Amino acid sequence: MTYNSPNYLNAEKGLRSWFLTLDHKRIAVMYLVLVVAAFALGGFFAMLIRLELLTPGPTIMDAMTYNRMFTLHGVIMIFLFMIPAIPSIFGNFLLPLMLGAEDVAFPRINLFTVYLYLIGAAIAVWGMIQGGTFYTPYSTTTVTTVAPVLLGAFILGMGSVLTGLNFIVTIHTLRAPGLTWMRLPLFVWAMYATSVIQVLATPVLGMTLLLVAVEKAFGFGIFDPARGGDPILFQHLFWFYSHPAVYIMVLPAMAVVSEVVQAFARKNIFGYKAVAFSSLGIAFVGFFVWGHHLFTSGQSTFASGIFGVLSMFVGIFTAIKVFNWTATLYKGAIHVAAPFVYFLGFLYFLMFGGLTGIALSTVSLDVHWQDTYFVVAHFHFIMVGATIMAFLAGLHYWWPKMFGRMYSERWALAAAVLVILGFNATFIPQFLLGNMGMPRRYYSYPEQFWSLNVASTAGASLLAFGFLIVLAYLVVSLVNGRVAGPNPWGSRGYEWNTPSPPSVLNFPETPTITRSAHDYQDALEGEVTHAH
Amino acid sequence: MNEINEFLRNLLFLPKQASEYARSIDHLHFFVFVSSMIGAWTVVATTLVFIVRYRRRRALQTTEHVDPKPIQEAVFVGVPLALFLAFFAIGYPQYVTLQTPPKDASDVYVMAKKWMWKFAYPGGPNSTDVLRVPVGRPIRLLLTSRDVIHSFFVPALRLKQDVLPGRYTQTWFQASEPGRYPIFCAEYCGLGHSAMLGELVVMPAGEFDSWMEQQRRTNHAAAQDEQPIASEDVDFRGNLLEQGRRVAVVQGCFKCHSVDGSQHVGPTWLDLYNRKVKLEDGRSVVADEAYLTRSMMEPNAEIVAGYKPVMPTFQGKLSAPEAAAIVEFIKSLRTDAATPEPQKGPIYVPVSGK
Amino acid sequence: MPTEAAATPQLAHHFPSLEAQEHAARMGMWLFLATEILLFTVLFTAYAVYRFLFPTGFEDASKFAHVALGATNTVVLITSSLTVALAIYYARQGESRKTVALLAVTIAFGAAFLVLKGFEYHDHFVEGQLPGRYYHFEGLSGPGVSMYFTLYFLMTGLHGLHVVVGMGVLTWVAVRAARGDFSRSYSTPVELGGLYWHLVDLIWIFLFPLFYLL
Amino acid sequence: MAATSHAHKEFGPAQYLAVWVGLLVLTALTVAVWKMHFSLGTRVTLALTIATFKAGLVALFFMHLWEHGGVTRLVMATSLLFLVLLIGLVLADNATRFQYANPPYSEPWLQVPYQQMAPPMQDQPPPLEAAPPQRRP
Repeated sequence: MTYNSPNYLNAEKGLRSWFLTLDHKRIAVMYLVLVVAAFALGGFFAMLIRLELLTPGPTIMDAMTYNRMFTLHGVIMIFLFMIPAIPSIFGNFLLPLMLGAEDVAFPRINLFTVYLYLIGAAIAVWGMIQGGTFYTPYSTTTVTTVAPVLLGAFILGMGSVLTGLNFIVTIHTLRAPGLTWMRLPLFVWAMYATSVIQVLATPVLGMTLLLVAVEKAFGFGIFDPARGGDPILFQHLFWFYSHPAVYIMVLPAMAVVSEVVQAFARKNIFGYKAVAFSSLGIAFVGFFVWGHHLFTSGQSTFASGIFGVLSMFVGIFTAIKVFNWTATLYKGAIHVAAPFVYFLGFLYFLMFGGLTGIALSTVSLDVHWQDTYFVVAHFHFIMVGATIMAFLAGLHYWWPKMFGRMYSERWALAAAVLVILGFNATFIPQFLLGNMGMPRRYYSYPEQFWSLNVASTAGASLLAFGFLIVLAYLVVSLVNGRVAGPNPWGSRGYEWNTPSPPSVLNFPETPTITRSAHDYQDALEGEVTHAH
Repeated sequence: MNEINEFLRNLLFLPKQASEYARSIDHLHFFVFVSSMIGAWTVVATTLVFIVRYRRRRALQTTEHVDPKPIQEAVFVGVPLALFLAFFAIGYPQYVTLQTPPKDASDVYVMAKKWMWKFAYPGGPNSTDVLRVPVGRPIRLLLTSRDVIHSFFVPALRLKQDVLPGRYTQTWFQASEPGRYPIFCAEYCGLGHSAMLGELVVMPAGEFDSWMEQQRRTNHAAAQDEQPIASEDVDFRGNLLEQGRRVAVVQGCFKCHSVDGSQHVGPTWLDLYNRKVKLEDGRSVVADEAYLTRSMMEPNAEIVAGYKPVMPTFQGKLSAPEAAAIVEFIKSLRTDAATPEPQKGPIYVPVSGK
Repeated sequence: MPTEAAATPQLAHHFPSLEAQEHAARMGMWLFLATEILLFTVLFTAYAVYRFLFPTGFEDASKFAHVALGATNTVVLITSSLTVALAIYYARQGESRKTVALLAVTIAFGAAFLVLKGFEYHDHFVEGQLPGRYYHFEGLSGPGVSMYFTLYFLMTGLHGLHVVVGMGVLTWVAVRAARGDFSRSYSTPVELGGLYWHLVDLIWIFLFPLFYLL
Repeated sequence: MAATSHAHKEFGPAQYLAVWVGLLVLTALTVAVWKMHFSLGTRVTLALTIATFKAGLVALFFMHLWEHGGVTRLVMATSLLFLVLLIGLVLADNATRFQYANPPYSEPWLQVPYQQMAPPMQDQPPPLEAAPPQRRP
């Protein structure tokens, strides 16, 4: 196939052509820059936290600064990195390419979300310079300013809702002829499930945050125990969003690796329907389990039982995926490149993180672990371990798609190993700290926790170093990387049917889909690859 | 069995088990840990075998189309689900146990505030940051907070309960190993969160009894464990009954209520506690703490048969501790002199065997 | 198809047909309405919890609600829903003048609703029937009473805000209709604006019994 | 409507007017029920049932769910499901909680007034601004 139109990167010049673009690919690139910057910022705060915890007493900052640091780290990483990262970058870039469409359904709304992200980020970060925890009544009685953080989170949530809404409509209405639901790439299925959660859960958080703000500003007493309010109600509402939000962060990761594993094993997924529908299953059942965060809060024994047993079912959907990804390797043709190494990292971390999650929702065990470093380690296994590994897998896999250049494979493999080792060194000690009973958000700690904290900080340095290497060789590759060609991996995902980088309008004419994605059964005429 | 227990406990860095409950929690923990690890490492090993066995041999290699059999997917779902539900089936009854204090447990009130723990024994002493309990007896904790949410956490007991402002939560334990164990606050509560440390001291029962006895006898400053706090109202703490009598005098309760069984404007207080009282509207209630306090706050809601609704409300005139003190005083007014001061201290039912 | 696309300036380049575009827009609007429903869900949950915890407090407090005004407002909103539904109908028939007139009536009903609500708010302010710490009504005290007014003001306030936004949206739609932007083949904005207005009505249908009649 | 590009059956002014009359009747009915002083449970049930019917009329006819169906119905049903879910599970918690973990003075679990639980120590929980549990005469 030949394309006459220029690629999206140099079709137009000048900053204006970027800031006002309606092209989903350019919006994705803008998000890439913003989200990576947010990640660097959040990572910087993480390192400061780890440094502070190097010794039992005060190390480099006072308690107030430490409070700000962990709030900054948490809010930046979740709202500015985890939630937007994969949907806003890869989702934006790839959905239309995978669906055979020219753009997402609402390009203007898409651009609008970028600005919501910027505004929300600015307000939230500014507010968090004096931030605190969200939990009432702490958040409504603390002297520090919480309102800007709440407002910032509200705006970011709005962006998240609009992105999800846009994706759902796109998937429903802009599929190319022949692209039936059962031929959709698994990436699209998982994005669809993610979007459903974003649309249905985020408003609950938005309203809850507004109520806290109203409470703080006017003292209406809706969560205020002194006026008959119920602080546990706040926790219910908070977790009604925040538990599904975990799936907003991890489903896109599953989306990415479902593509990566098929491309690098050159094999169709084992159990397409199981993987596709388990995404929807996670999205649905994920809404029924929020109460497992409240086992020690004063929630009733009865409610804890309901939430406890339902939590066991949500783990099943992840288990199905893990087994099916593993089985996909069977009789494949596996090429161990950097994205595949990250896929393995993802698979293992998701499995161990997920199993510790099941352990945590085992009601009586949670009583010991709730609000300890075990929980911290668990969700970092899911978020850093699974989501960031998948993000890196996707970034390496689609880097040539987005920019037309190859990075240095040797550096990439070295960095991948470093990141995975550093990750383990950081968070395995935190599981043990949790077992010992070290609570979260501790500024200082008794001496029995010292050695494991030192190990964790050492691991974090390794991890940070690994990320810096990744950033360095990727940036370098933009300048002098080898030109990748349209399909360097020999992948049969739909998105590789376009040139790399794609042209402005994606396809010269609406394509007609005649085969499933990642069908490697027969040799195709004219198929070439540069890899391996 | 004990060796395995100790080995796994040390492997997982778990603290000493200070109660039978903690032991049973750990056993579930070990089961979850071992079964999860077997499952996870099986998957890891499988992937590694596949990677070596099915490595790519040439570029653009084609592969066979493999679809799952229904039985395979059923196994993928069934095996983990059975295991997870087993976790729940073991774990939930343990949680129910933790949430349901036994009837014979003795109460200790726990009050959290930024950033300290206060413990109070009914009719007995108070202490700050140090909770003393006897070994082998069930202790129920009733927890409340003065400011924000805290969380009472004793790793050695595998026990944690959030402490809410303006209301009460409960939990209980029965320590089996004498010793000193740290208490942490597990819910972020401000700058001093990580300094909000306490200590649980589990004492042999006899030692505890004599300690309690000594605390009761020695009044005032000595009642305060460790550092006494100047602002403490030692008078009130010293003798609840005396406080109750004094409040009753000041508030003029005796203008209408007698303490010797004689008739007056209102019912006598003698033997009132726990008596079945017939009400004006035909119902009858037991005059427990609830009823007594209600009668002070909403006197006309439940009028005793044969009396007129003339009592004013004491809502706002009596503080919560004053009302509680009056109730304690009423409870002490009993003709069966066997236990003239029933609420002098916690009543412990010794547990046999320990 | 391409010829039809060229003939309709409203069709964006990435949609195959105007019909597909309308379908997408309608679905987007419905998803947005879903987020609105979940936004209010939080408040309905808070209402359910506190009503459950303080049944007598809520019952007593609701006796001070102005049922007559509330019922009138219900009729006003229901009628405005009718007019907006008719506006959509005539927009599809290409009868722009009727559309504009009906939208104007709808907006007027919205304004009437706000005025009546304003009277209610005024009375509650004068009496001191206010949320949380501002509550100083002499005639009624007890647990949960101020919580009733907290929720009353939060929920009707947020609903009132939606009425204002809805009036803005309908004004914009009416202006476009008057300009002649809509025709038999293209009247999506009228329909979407109407959907939003109906949702506002839908929420009020529940607020009315919850605060006035229980 | 043959004139439009819509293939489906559409409603006209007559049907809309009928729906409007139905809504007015139901409004009158709900006010009438309120005046009849049933027990609280009956009133709640009736009022919510009537409101649900009214909402159904608006959603089905004014909002065109009757004609469009498909995805839009699914969206509506899903959001309503989550509404019920959130309210239901939170209420289930409040209803079965350790009674003193609910707000003080809350009913009908008010068996022992809140003060009674006050521990015999000087530091009391913050005083409640929620006024005394007095009923108006």
